[in-house]
Amino acid sequence: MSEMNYLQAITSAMDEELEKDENVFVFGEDVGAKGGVFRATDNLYDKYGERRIIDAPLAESGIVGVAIGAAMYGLRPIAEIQFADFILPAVNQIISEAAKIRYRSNNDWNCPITIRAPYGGGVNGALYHSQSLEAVFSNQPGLKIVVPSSPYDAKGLLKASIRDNDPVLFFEHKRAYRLISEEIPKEDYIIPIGEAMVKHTGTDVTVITYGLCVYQTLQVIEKLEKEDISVHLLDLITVYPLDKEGIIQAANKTGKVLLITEDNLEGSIISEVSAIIAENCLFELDAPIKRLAGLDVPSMPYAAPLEKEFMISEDKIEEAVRELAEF
Amino acid sequence: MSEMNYLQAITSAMDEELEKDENVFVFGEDVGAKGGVFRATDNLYDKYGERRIIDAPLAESGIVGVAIGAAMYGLRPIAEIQFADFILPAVNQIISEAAKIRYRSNNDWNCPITIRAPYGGGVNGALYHSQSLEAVFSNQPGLKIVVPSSPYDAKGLLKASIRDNDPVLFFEHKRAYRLISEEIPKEDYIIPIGEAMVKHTGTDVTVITYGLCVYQTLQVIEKLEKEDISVHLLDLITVYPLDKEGIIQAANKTGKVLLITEDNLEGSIISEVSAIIAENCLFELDAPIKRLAGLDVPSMPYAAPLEKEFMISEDKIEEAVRELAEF
Amino acid sequence: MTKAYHLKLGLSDEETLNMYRYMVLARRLDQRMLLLNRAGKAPFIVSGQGQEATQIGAGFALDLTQDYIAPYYRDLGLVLVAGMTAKEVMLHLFAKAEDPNSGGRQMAGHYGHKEKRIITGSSPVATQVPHAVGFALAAKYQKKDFVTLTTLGDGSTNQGDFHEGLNFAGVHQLPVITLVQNNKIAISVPFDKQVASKNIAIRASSYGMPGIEVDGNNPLEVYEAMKTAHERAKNGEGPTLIEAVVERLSAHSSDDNQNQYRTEEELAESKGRDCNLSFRNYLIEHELLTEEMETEMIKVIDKEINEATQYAEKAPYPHIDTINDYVYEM
Amino acid sequence: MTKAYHLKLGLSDEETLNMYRYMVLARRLDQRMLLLNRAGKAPFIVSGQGQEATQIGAGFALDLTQDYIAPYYRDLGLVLVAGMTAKEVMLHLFAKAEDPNSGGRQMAGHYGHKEKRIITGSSPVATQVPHAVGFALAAKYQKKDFVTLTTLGDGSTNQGDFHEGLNFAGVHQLPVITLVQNNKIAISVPFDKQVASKNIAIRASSYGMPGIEVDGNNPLEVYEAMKTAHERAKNGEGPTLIEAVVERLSAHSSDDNQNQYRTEEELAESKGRDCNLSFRNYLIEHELLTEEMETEMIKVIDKEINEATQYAEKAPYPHIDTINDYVYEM
Ligand SMILES: Cc1ncc(C[n+]2csc(CCOP(=O)(O)OP(=O)(O)O)c2C)c(N)n1
Ligand SMILES: Cc1ncc(C[n+]2csc(CCOP(=O)(O)OP(=O)(O)O)c2C)c(N)n1
Ligand SMILES: [Mg+2]
Ligand SMILES: [Mg+2]
Repeated sequence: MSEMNYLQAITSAMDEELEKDENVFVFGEDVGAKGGVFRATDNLYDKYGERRIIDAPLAESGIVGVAIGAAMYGLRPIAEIQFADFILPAVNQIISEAAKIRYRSNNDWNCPITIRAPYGGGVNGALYHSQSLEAVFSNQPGLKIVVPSSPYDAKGLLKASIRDNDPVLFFEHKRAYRLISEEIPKEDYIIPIGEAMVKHTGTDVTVITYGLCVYQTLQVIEKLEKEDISVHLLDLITVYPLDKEGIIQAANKTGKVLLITEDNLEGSIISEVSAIIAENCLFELDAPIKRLAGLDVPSMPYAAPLEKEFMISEDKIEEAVRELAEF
Repeated sequence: MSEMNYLQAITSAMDEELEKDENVFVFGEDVGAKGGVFRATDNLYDKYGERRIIDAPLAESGIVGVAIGAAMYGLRPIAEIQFADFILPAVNQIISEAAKIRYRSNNDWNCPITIRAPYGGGVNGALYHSQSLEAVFSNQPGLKIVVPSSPYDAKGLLKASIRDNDPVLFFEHKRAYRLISEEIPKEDYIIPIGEAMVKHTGTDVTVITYGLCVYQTLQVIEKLEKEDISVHLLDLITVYPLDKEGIIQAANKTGKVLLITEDNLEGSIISEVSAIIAENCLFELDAPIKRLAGLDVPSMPYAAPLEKEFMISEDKIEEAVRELAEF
Repeated sequence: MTKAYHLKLGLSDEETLNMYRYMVLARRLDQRMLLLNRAGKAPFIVSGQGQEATQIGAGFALDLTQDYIAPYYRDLGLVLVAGMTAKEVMLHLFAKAEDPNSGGRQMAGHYGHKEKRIITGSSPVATQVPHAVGFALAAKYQKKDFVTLTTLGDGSTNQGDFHEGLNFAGVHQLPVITLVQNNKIAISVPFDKQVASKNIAIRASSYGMPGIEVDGNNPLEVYEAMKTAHERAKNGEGPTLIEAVVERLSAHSSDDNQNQYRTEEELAESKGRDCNLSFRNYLIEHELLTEEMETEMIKVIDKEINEATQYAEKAPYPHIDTINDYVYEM
Repeated sequence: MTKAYHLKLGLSDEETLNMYRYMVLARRLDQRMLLLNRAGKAPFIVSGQGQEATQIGAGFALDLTQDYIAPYYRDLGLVLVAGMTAKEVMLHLFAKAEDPNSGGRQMAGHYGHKEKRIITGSSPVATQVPHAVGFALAAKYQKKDFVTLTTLGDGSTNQGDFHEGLNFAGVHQLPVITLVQNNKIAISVPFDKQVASKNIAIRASSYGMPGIEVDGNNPLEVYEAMKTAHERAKNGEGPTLIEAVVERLSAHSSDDNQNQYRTEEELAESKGRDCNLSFRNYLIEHELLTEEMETEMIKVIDKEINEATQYAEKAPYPHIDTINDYVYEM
């Protein structure tokens, strides 16, 4: 075991997969000598050289498109998008191509690409370095979207993504990079894509969320436990396609459901979660399904007080849980 | 009054706005001499000339980006995307730019662009000429997304969109173009963006949907009325941002809700509709919120039996309404 | 008498005749598909008539034992050379279960066949350009010497993906050939309203690679340029952009009517440059082809097309129970 | 003695000195912002040091009574010429309510000011290129003779939007000038790993417009190329692409450390080409500037910067109640 933060866990997942499989390579802007703007590829260039750690020209559609080609051939590209906000020029390659290659060729071709993208706010990133973009892709069968909430999960999920034979979008929360640390086993392990995970068992209120919000909720749970408010916490992990069974079970567990996302509310991942619950758990519910989310403004502004106003916080979570508990 | 189909209603809305406002122009692939691949701009080139009906090079991000520039200056571009499927290369311009221009400039600039795009299936269009793409954009504050279901609405909504001072995505169902006709008044009228509309009042089951599915549901309603199954039908019209009040009222009206979209189920517009209802109407509901949607496959295949299997049909709607009515 | 062009290029008489056979096969197959469309038996076809010389000349320059192609929708001629059969094309046209391109899932003209190294394609134009570059990157990565060919239309070179893909190929000097089939129109929009540069070949200078313009009505000229590009690619000398100027003899697709936007003169002129006719003349002139040989050739081809049509028409559609298959690995 | 370069260009001594004043203002404002960042008072700054000559030379060639600019994040010098004040820049840096660029909503370097015809910009690079082309289309549409200038970095010319925007400008011969500030690096990726063409100017040939490479360290050379392009645009002769080769004297941004990827020699060489120093020498040589004049100039500038800083630091943030404003028209 060794202590790693979320960022180090990601670097080490790539390092080990690069070591293990000659077909794995890293491809993105500034991933080489600089080691990535967040240093996620730190030292990999020195270790694996420019053949396998490739600095890409500034062209996201090209990065994803070239990686798709290499993946169809049989390589296993890890494409890095510098900020999730800049994945948008690559949407056509992701949705029209990566997502549809297996289906359109009736299983003749496939596309084992992993696209990593740092997302999320609370980092003074303003409108274009703070967004949660997962909802843009969460209506596209053929894609898998993974958002880890802890270093342990991040490492196991990134390895699973790289080994997956289908395209995976892997969103990493920027604030989590250095905020969250934990012990990580030395042995190789993966965490399966597609399965939500109960991160805390409880009886009063069910919280379903993903990404940084899982960490934030865990802090709140600790506090509320002292007051005998018992929270059941489901980490979605894979936000598309969702783990329906896991969601239904978690909702039924307490009958009071709080859904949380840092994304804008309308049309977010938690809307689908709510719809699944409303379709399947109606008679188990003791309270309306509550949603806590970012504001419906284009993204969080730069000015510190406004960013704070937008972001999910432990205070906001605590208040929402209390309200539900008292319902 | 004169009888018009959905396509003609759209042409005539553009014609009248071009006539009325010198700043309105049409910009897209093959919109000129050819009059558009669906003939939506039929005769406009002859009438207004190449200054105002501009054939664009084959480059969607360029089309939208150039139109955004012209709109910021003060013109009112109607950009045509040949098939909604081909809007994807323009996602960055739409989401990063059009949607955020007013907000990021604190109201200094704005972007009055209308983007028309034919969507939907049942036209032998296979994976890339059949998609419903509205969900890709339905998490982006700053955008408005309109999907008309009838010629009358199409005309009034397109005029409202062109006059709107914010960006509007206007999705037109390809199968509706020549399928649906009705009487249209000669006088100028608009239909407000942002308001859902009750298209039929009823007491047993509430159907909430949009686009071609509204037409299909109306056929079913006629049939079921003879059997005394009374359906309340809400046409969302603006699928982003949604008319929350209208949805809550319609759901409460009967307590049994069927949501329909031709799009893939997971992460679709009706997921958000369901979440709104689950948040606000829980104690008025007599049955779980039911969803009827396209399959969660990348898009409808070409082979006729498979396309049919994917598409929403009157039979499928009828069955779902009956199930709910009997619940 | 000077040596005939094809001999100078190292093409035997037999190979040259075989080129023509493919051009006739592509033309007649295309014509049959149009007929089937007009008869209401196939909802859609996109024709390659007028572009056979380019496609087949290009295909002949490839090493079909290892090269990859990322074609576009008009590339019937190219995929035939790559090994697709008339039967497979017809199964694709009719969207039947046995269609090797897509199992009946994609519209006609959306090729893909892994065994024959035809990379699966989609409808949005130019997305295949970065894919082909990705294959070329894989070749360099694995130190293999296969070459990847991608094709697209003139209008499609305006897409960002063309620019981004070719720039990457240029920076890394990858073994990829980009063949633009410039038929001087994109649906209804003529070249001068579509492309700001004087031709397509000059765009190569933006990407640090040679750009060659050739007469795409002459399969030998295309073959020659392709051979040079192929050599360069194999020798690690990097990518090439080839522009073949061709004719679009038919409407954009079966949904289009080109009288809406092209004059009769223009259409007649275009017809006058039919590559199949000029290459036929070349073969007759060089005594590679006689009328009798051609009659026999057509007979064999038509038999193949007839059998393919009959087989594919009768073949079953994919079963509706398969609709959910292969969204992900199963 | 031959006529001095600036006089040949029709620039008076006073105008030329004013250019320098702007260069000094931009440099010192930039330096102050970096200091404020290092002092923990501003979370982010993106520096334009080394690119002042280009930005200010370009700005001087515009008709500021009517032309539009779509700048990029390093364009402090350009927006100053366009009329933004040091105070406004500082209000933007500190994200205060009064910031005319965004009301405190956008990160530093994201300019926009309608009154001064500065088009609002975002972070994703190159999106402003089609916007500028759209403004130029509007000029032609309304038969007005304003010119639109857009700028971007060398790496950003690899984006699809650069290609698509410039192609449209070329097809319609629109009055738009695209000025690429080539500092030979994009964050850490050097030109040769980034851009496949030998320079940026040559990319103009893809778009049917002239492409001019100039020494971006000399504001007069930039001014000259811009003036020619501006004339062309106004006369309906269409767009121009200008490549100004410049230096990036500082790290990419306050979040970057360029020692990770640039050698000391490289950095020293770059510093040796500091445009402010060379232009200062020019002015001294031509007796437009003395040490005393410069001391006085700096005093005035620093006073302006100090006042701007003090004002902006004290100014209020936007109120949290405004966070929902202006998503749509209110
Ligand atoms: C991204 C995208 N936009 C629009 C279309 C619709 N479309 C299909 S083919 C075509 C014209 C293509 O012209 P060109 O590239 O010259 O090829 P050609 O058809 O002439 O061979 C268009 C606009 C598309 N397929 N993809
Ligand atoms: C679409 C997009 N991708 C990535 C980024 C992150 N990024 C910001 S600036 C930059 C480098 C730009 O280089 P260049 O165009 O040469 O301009 P310079 O910064 O050197 O002036 C990158 C990669 C971005 N802003 N937008
Ligand atoms: Mg063409
Ligand atoms: Mg640069």
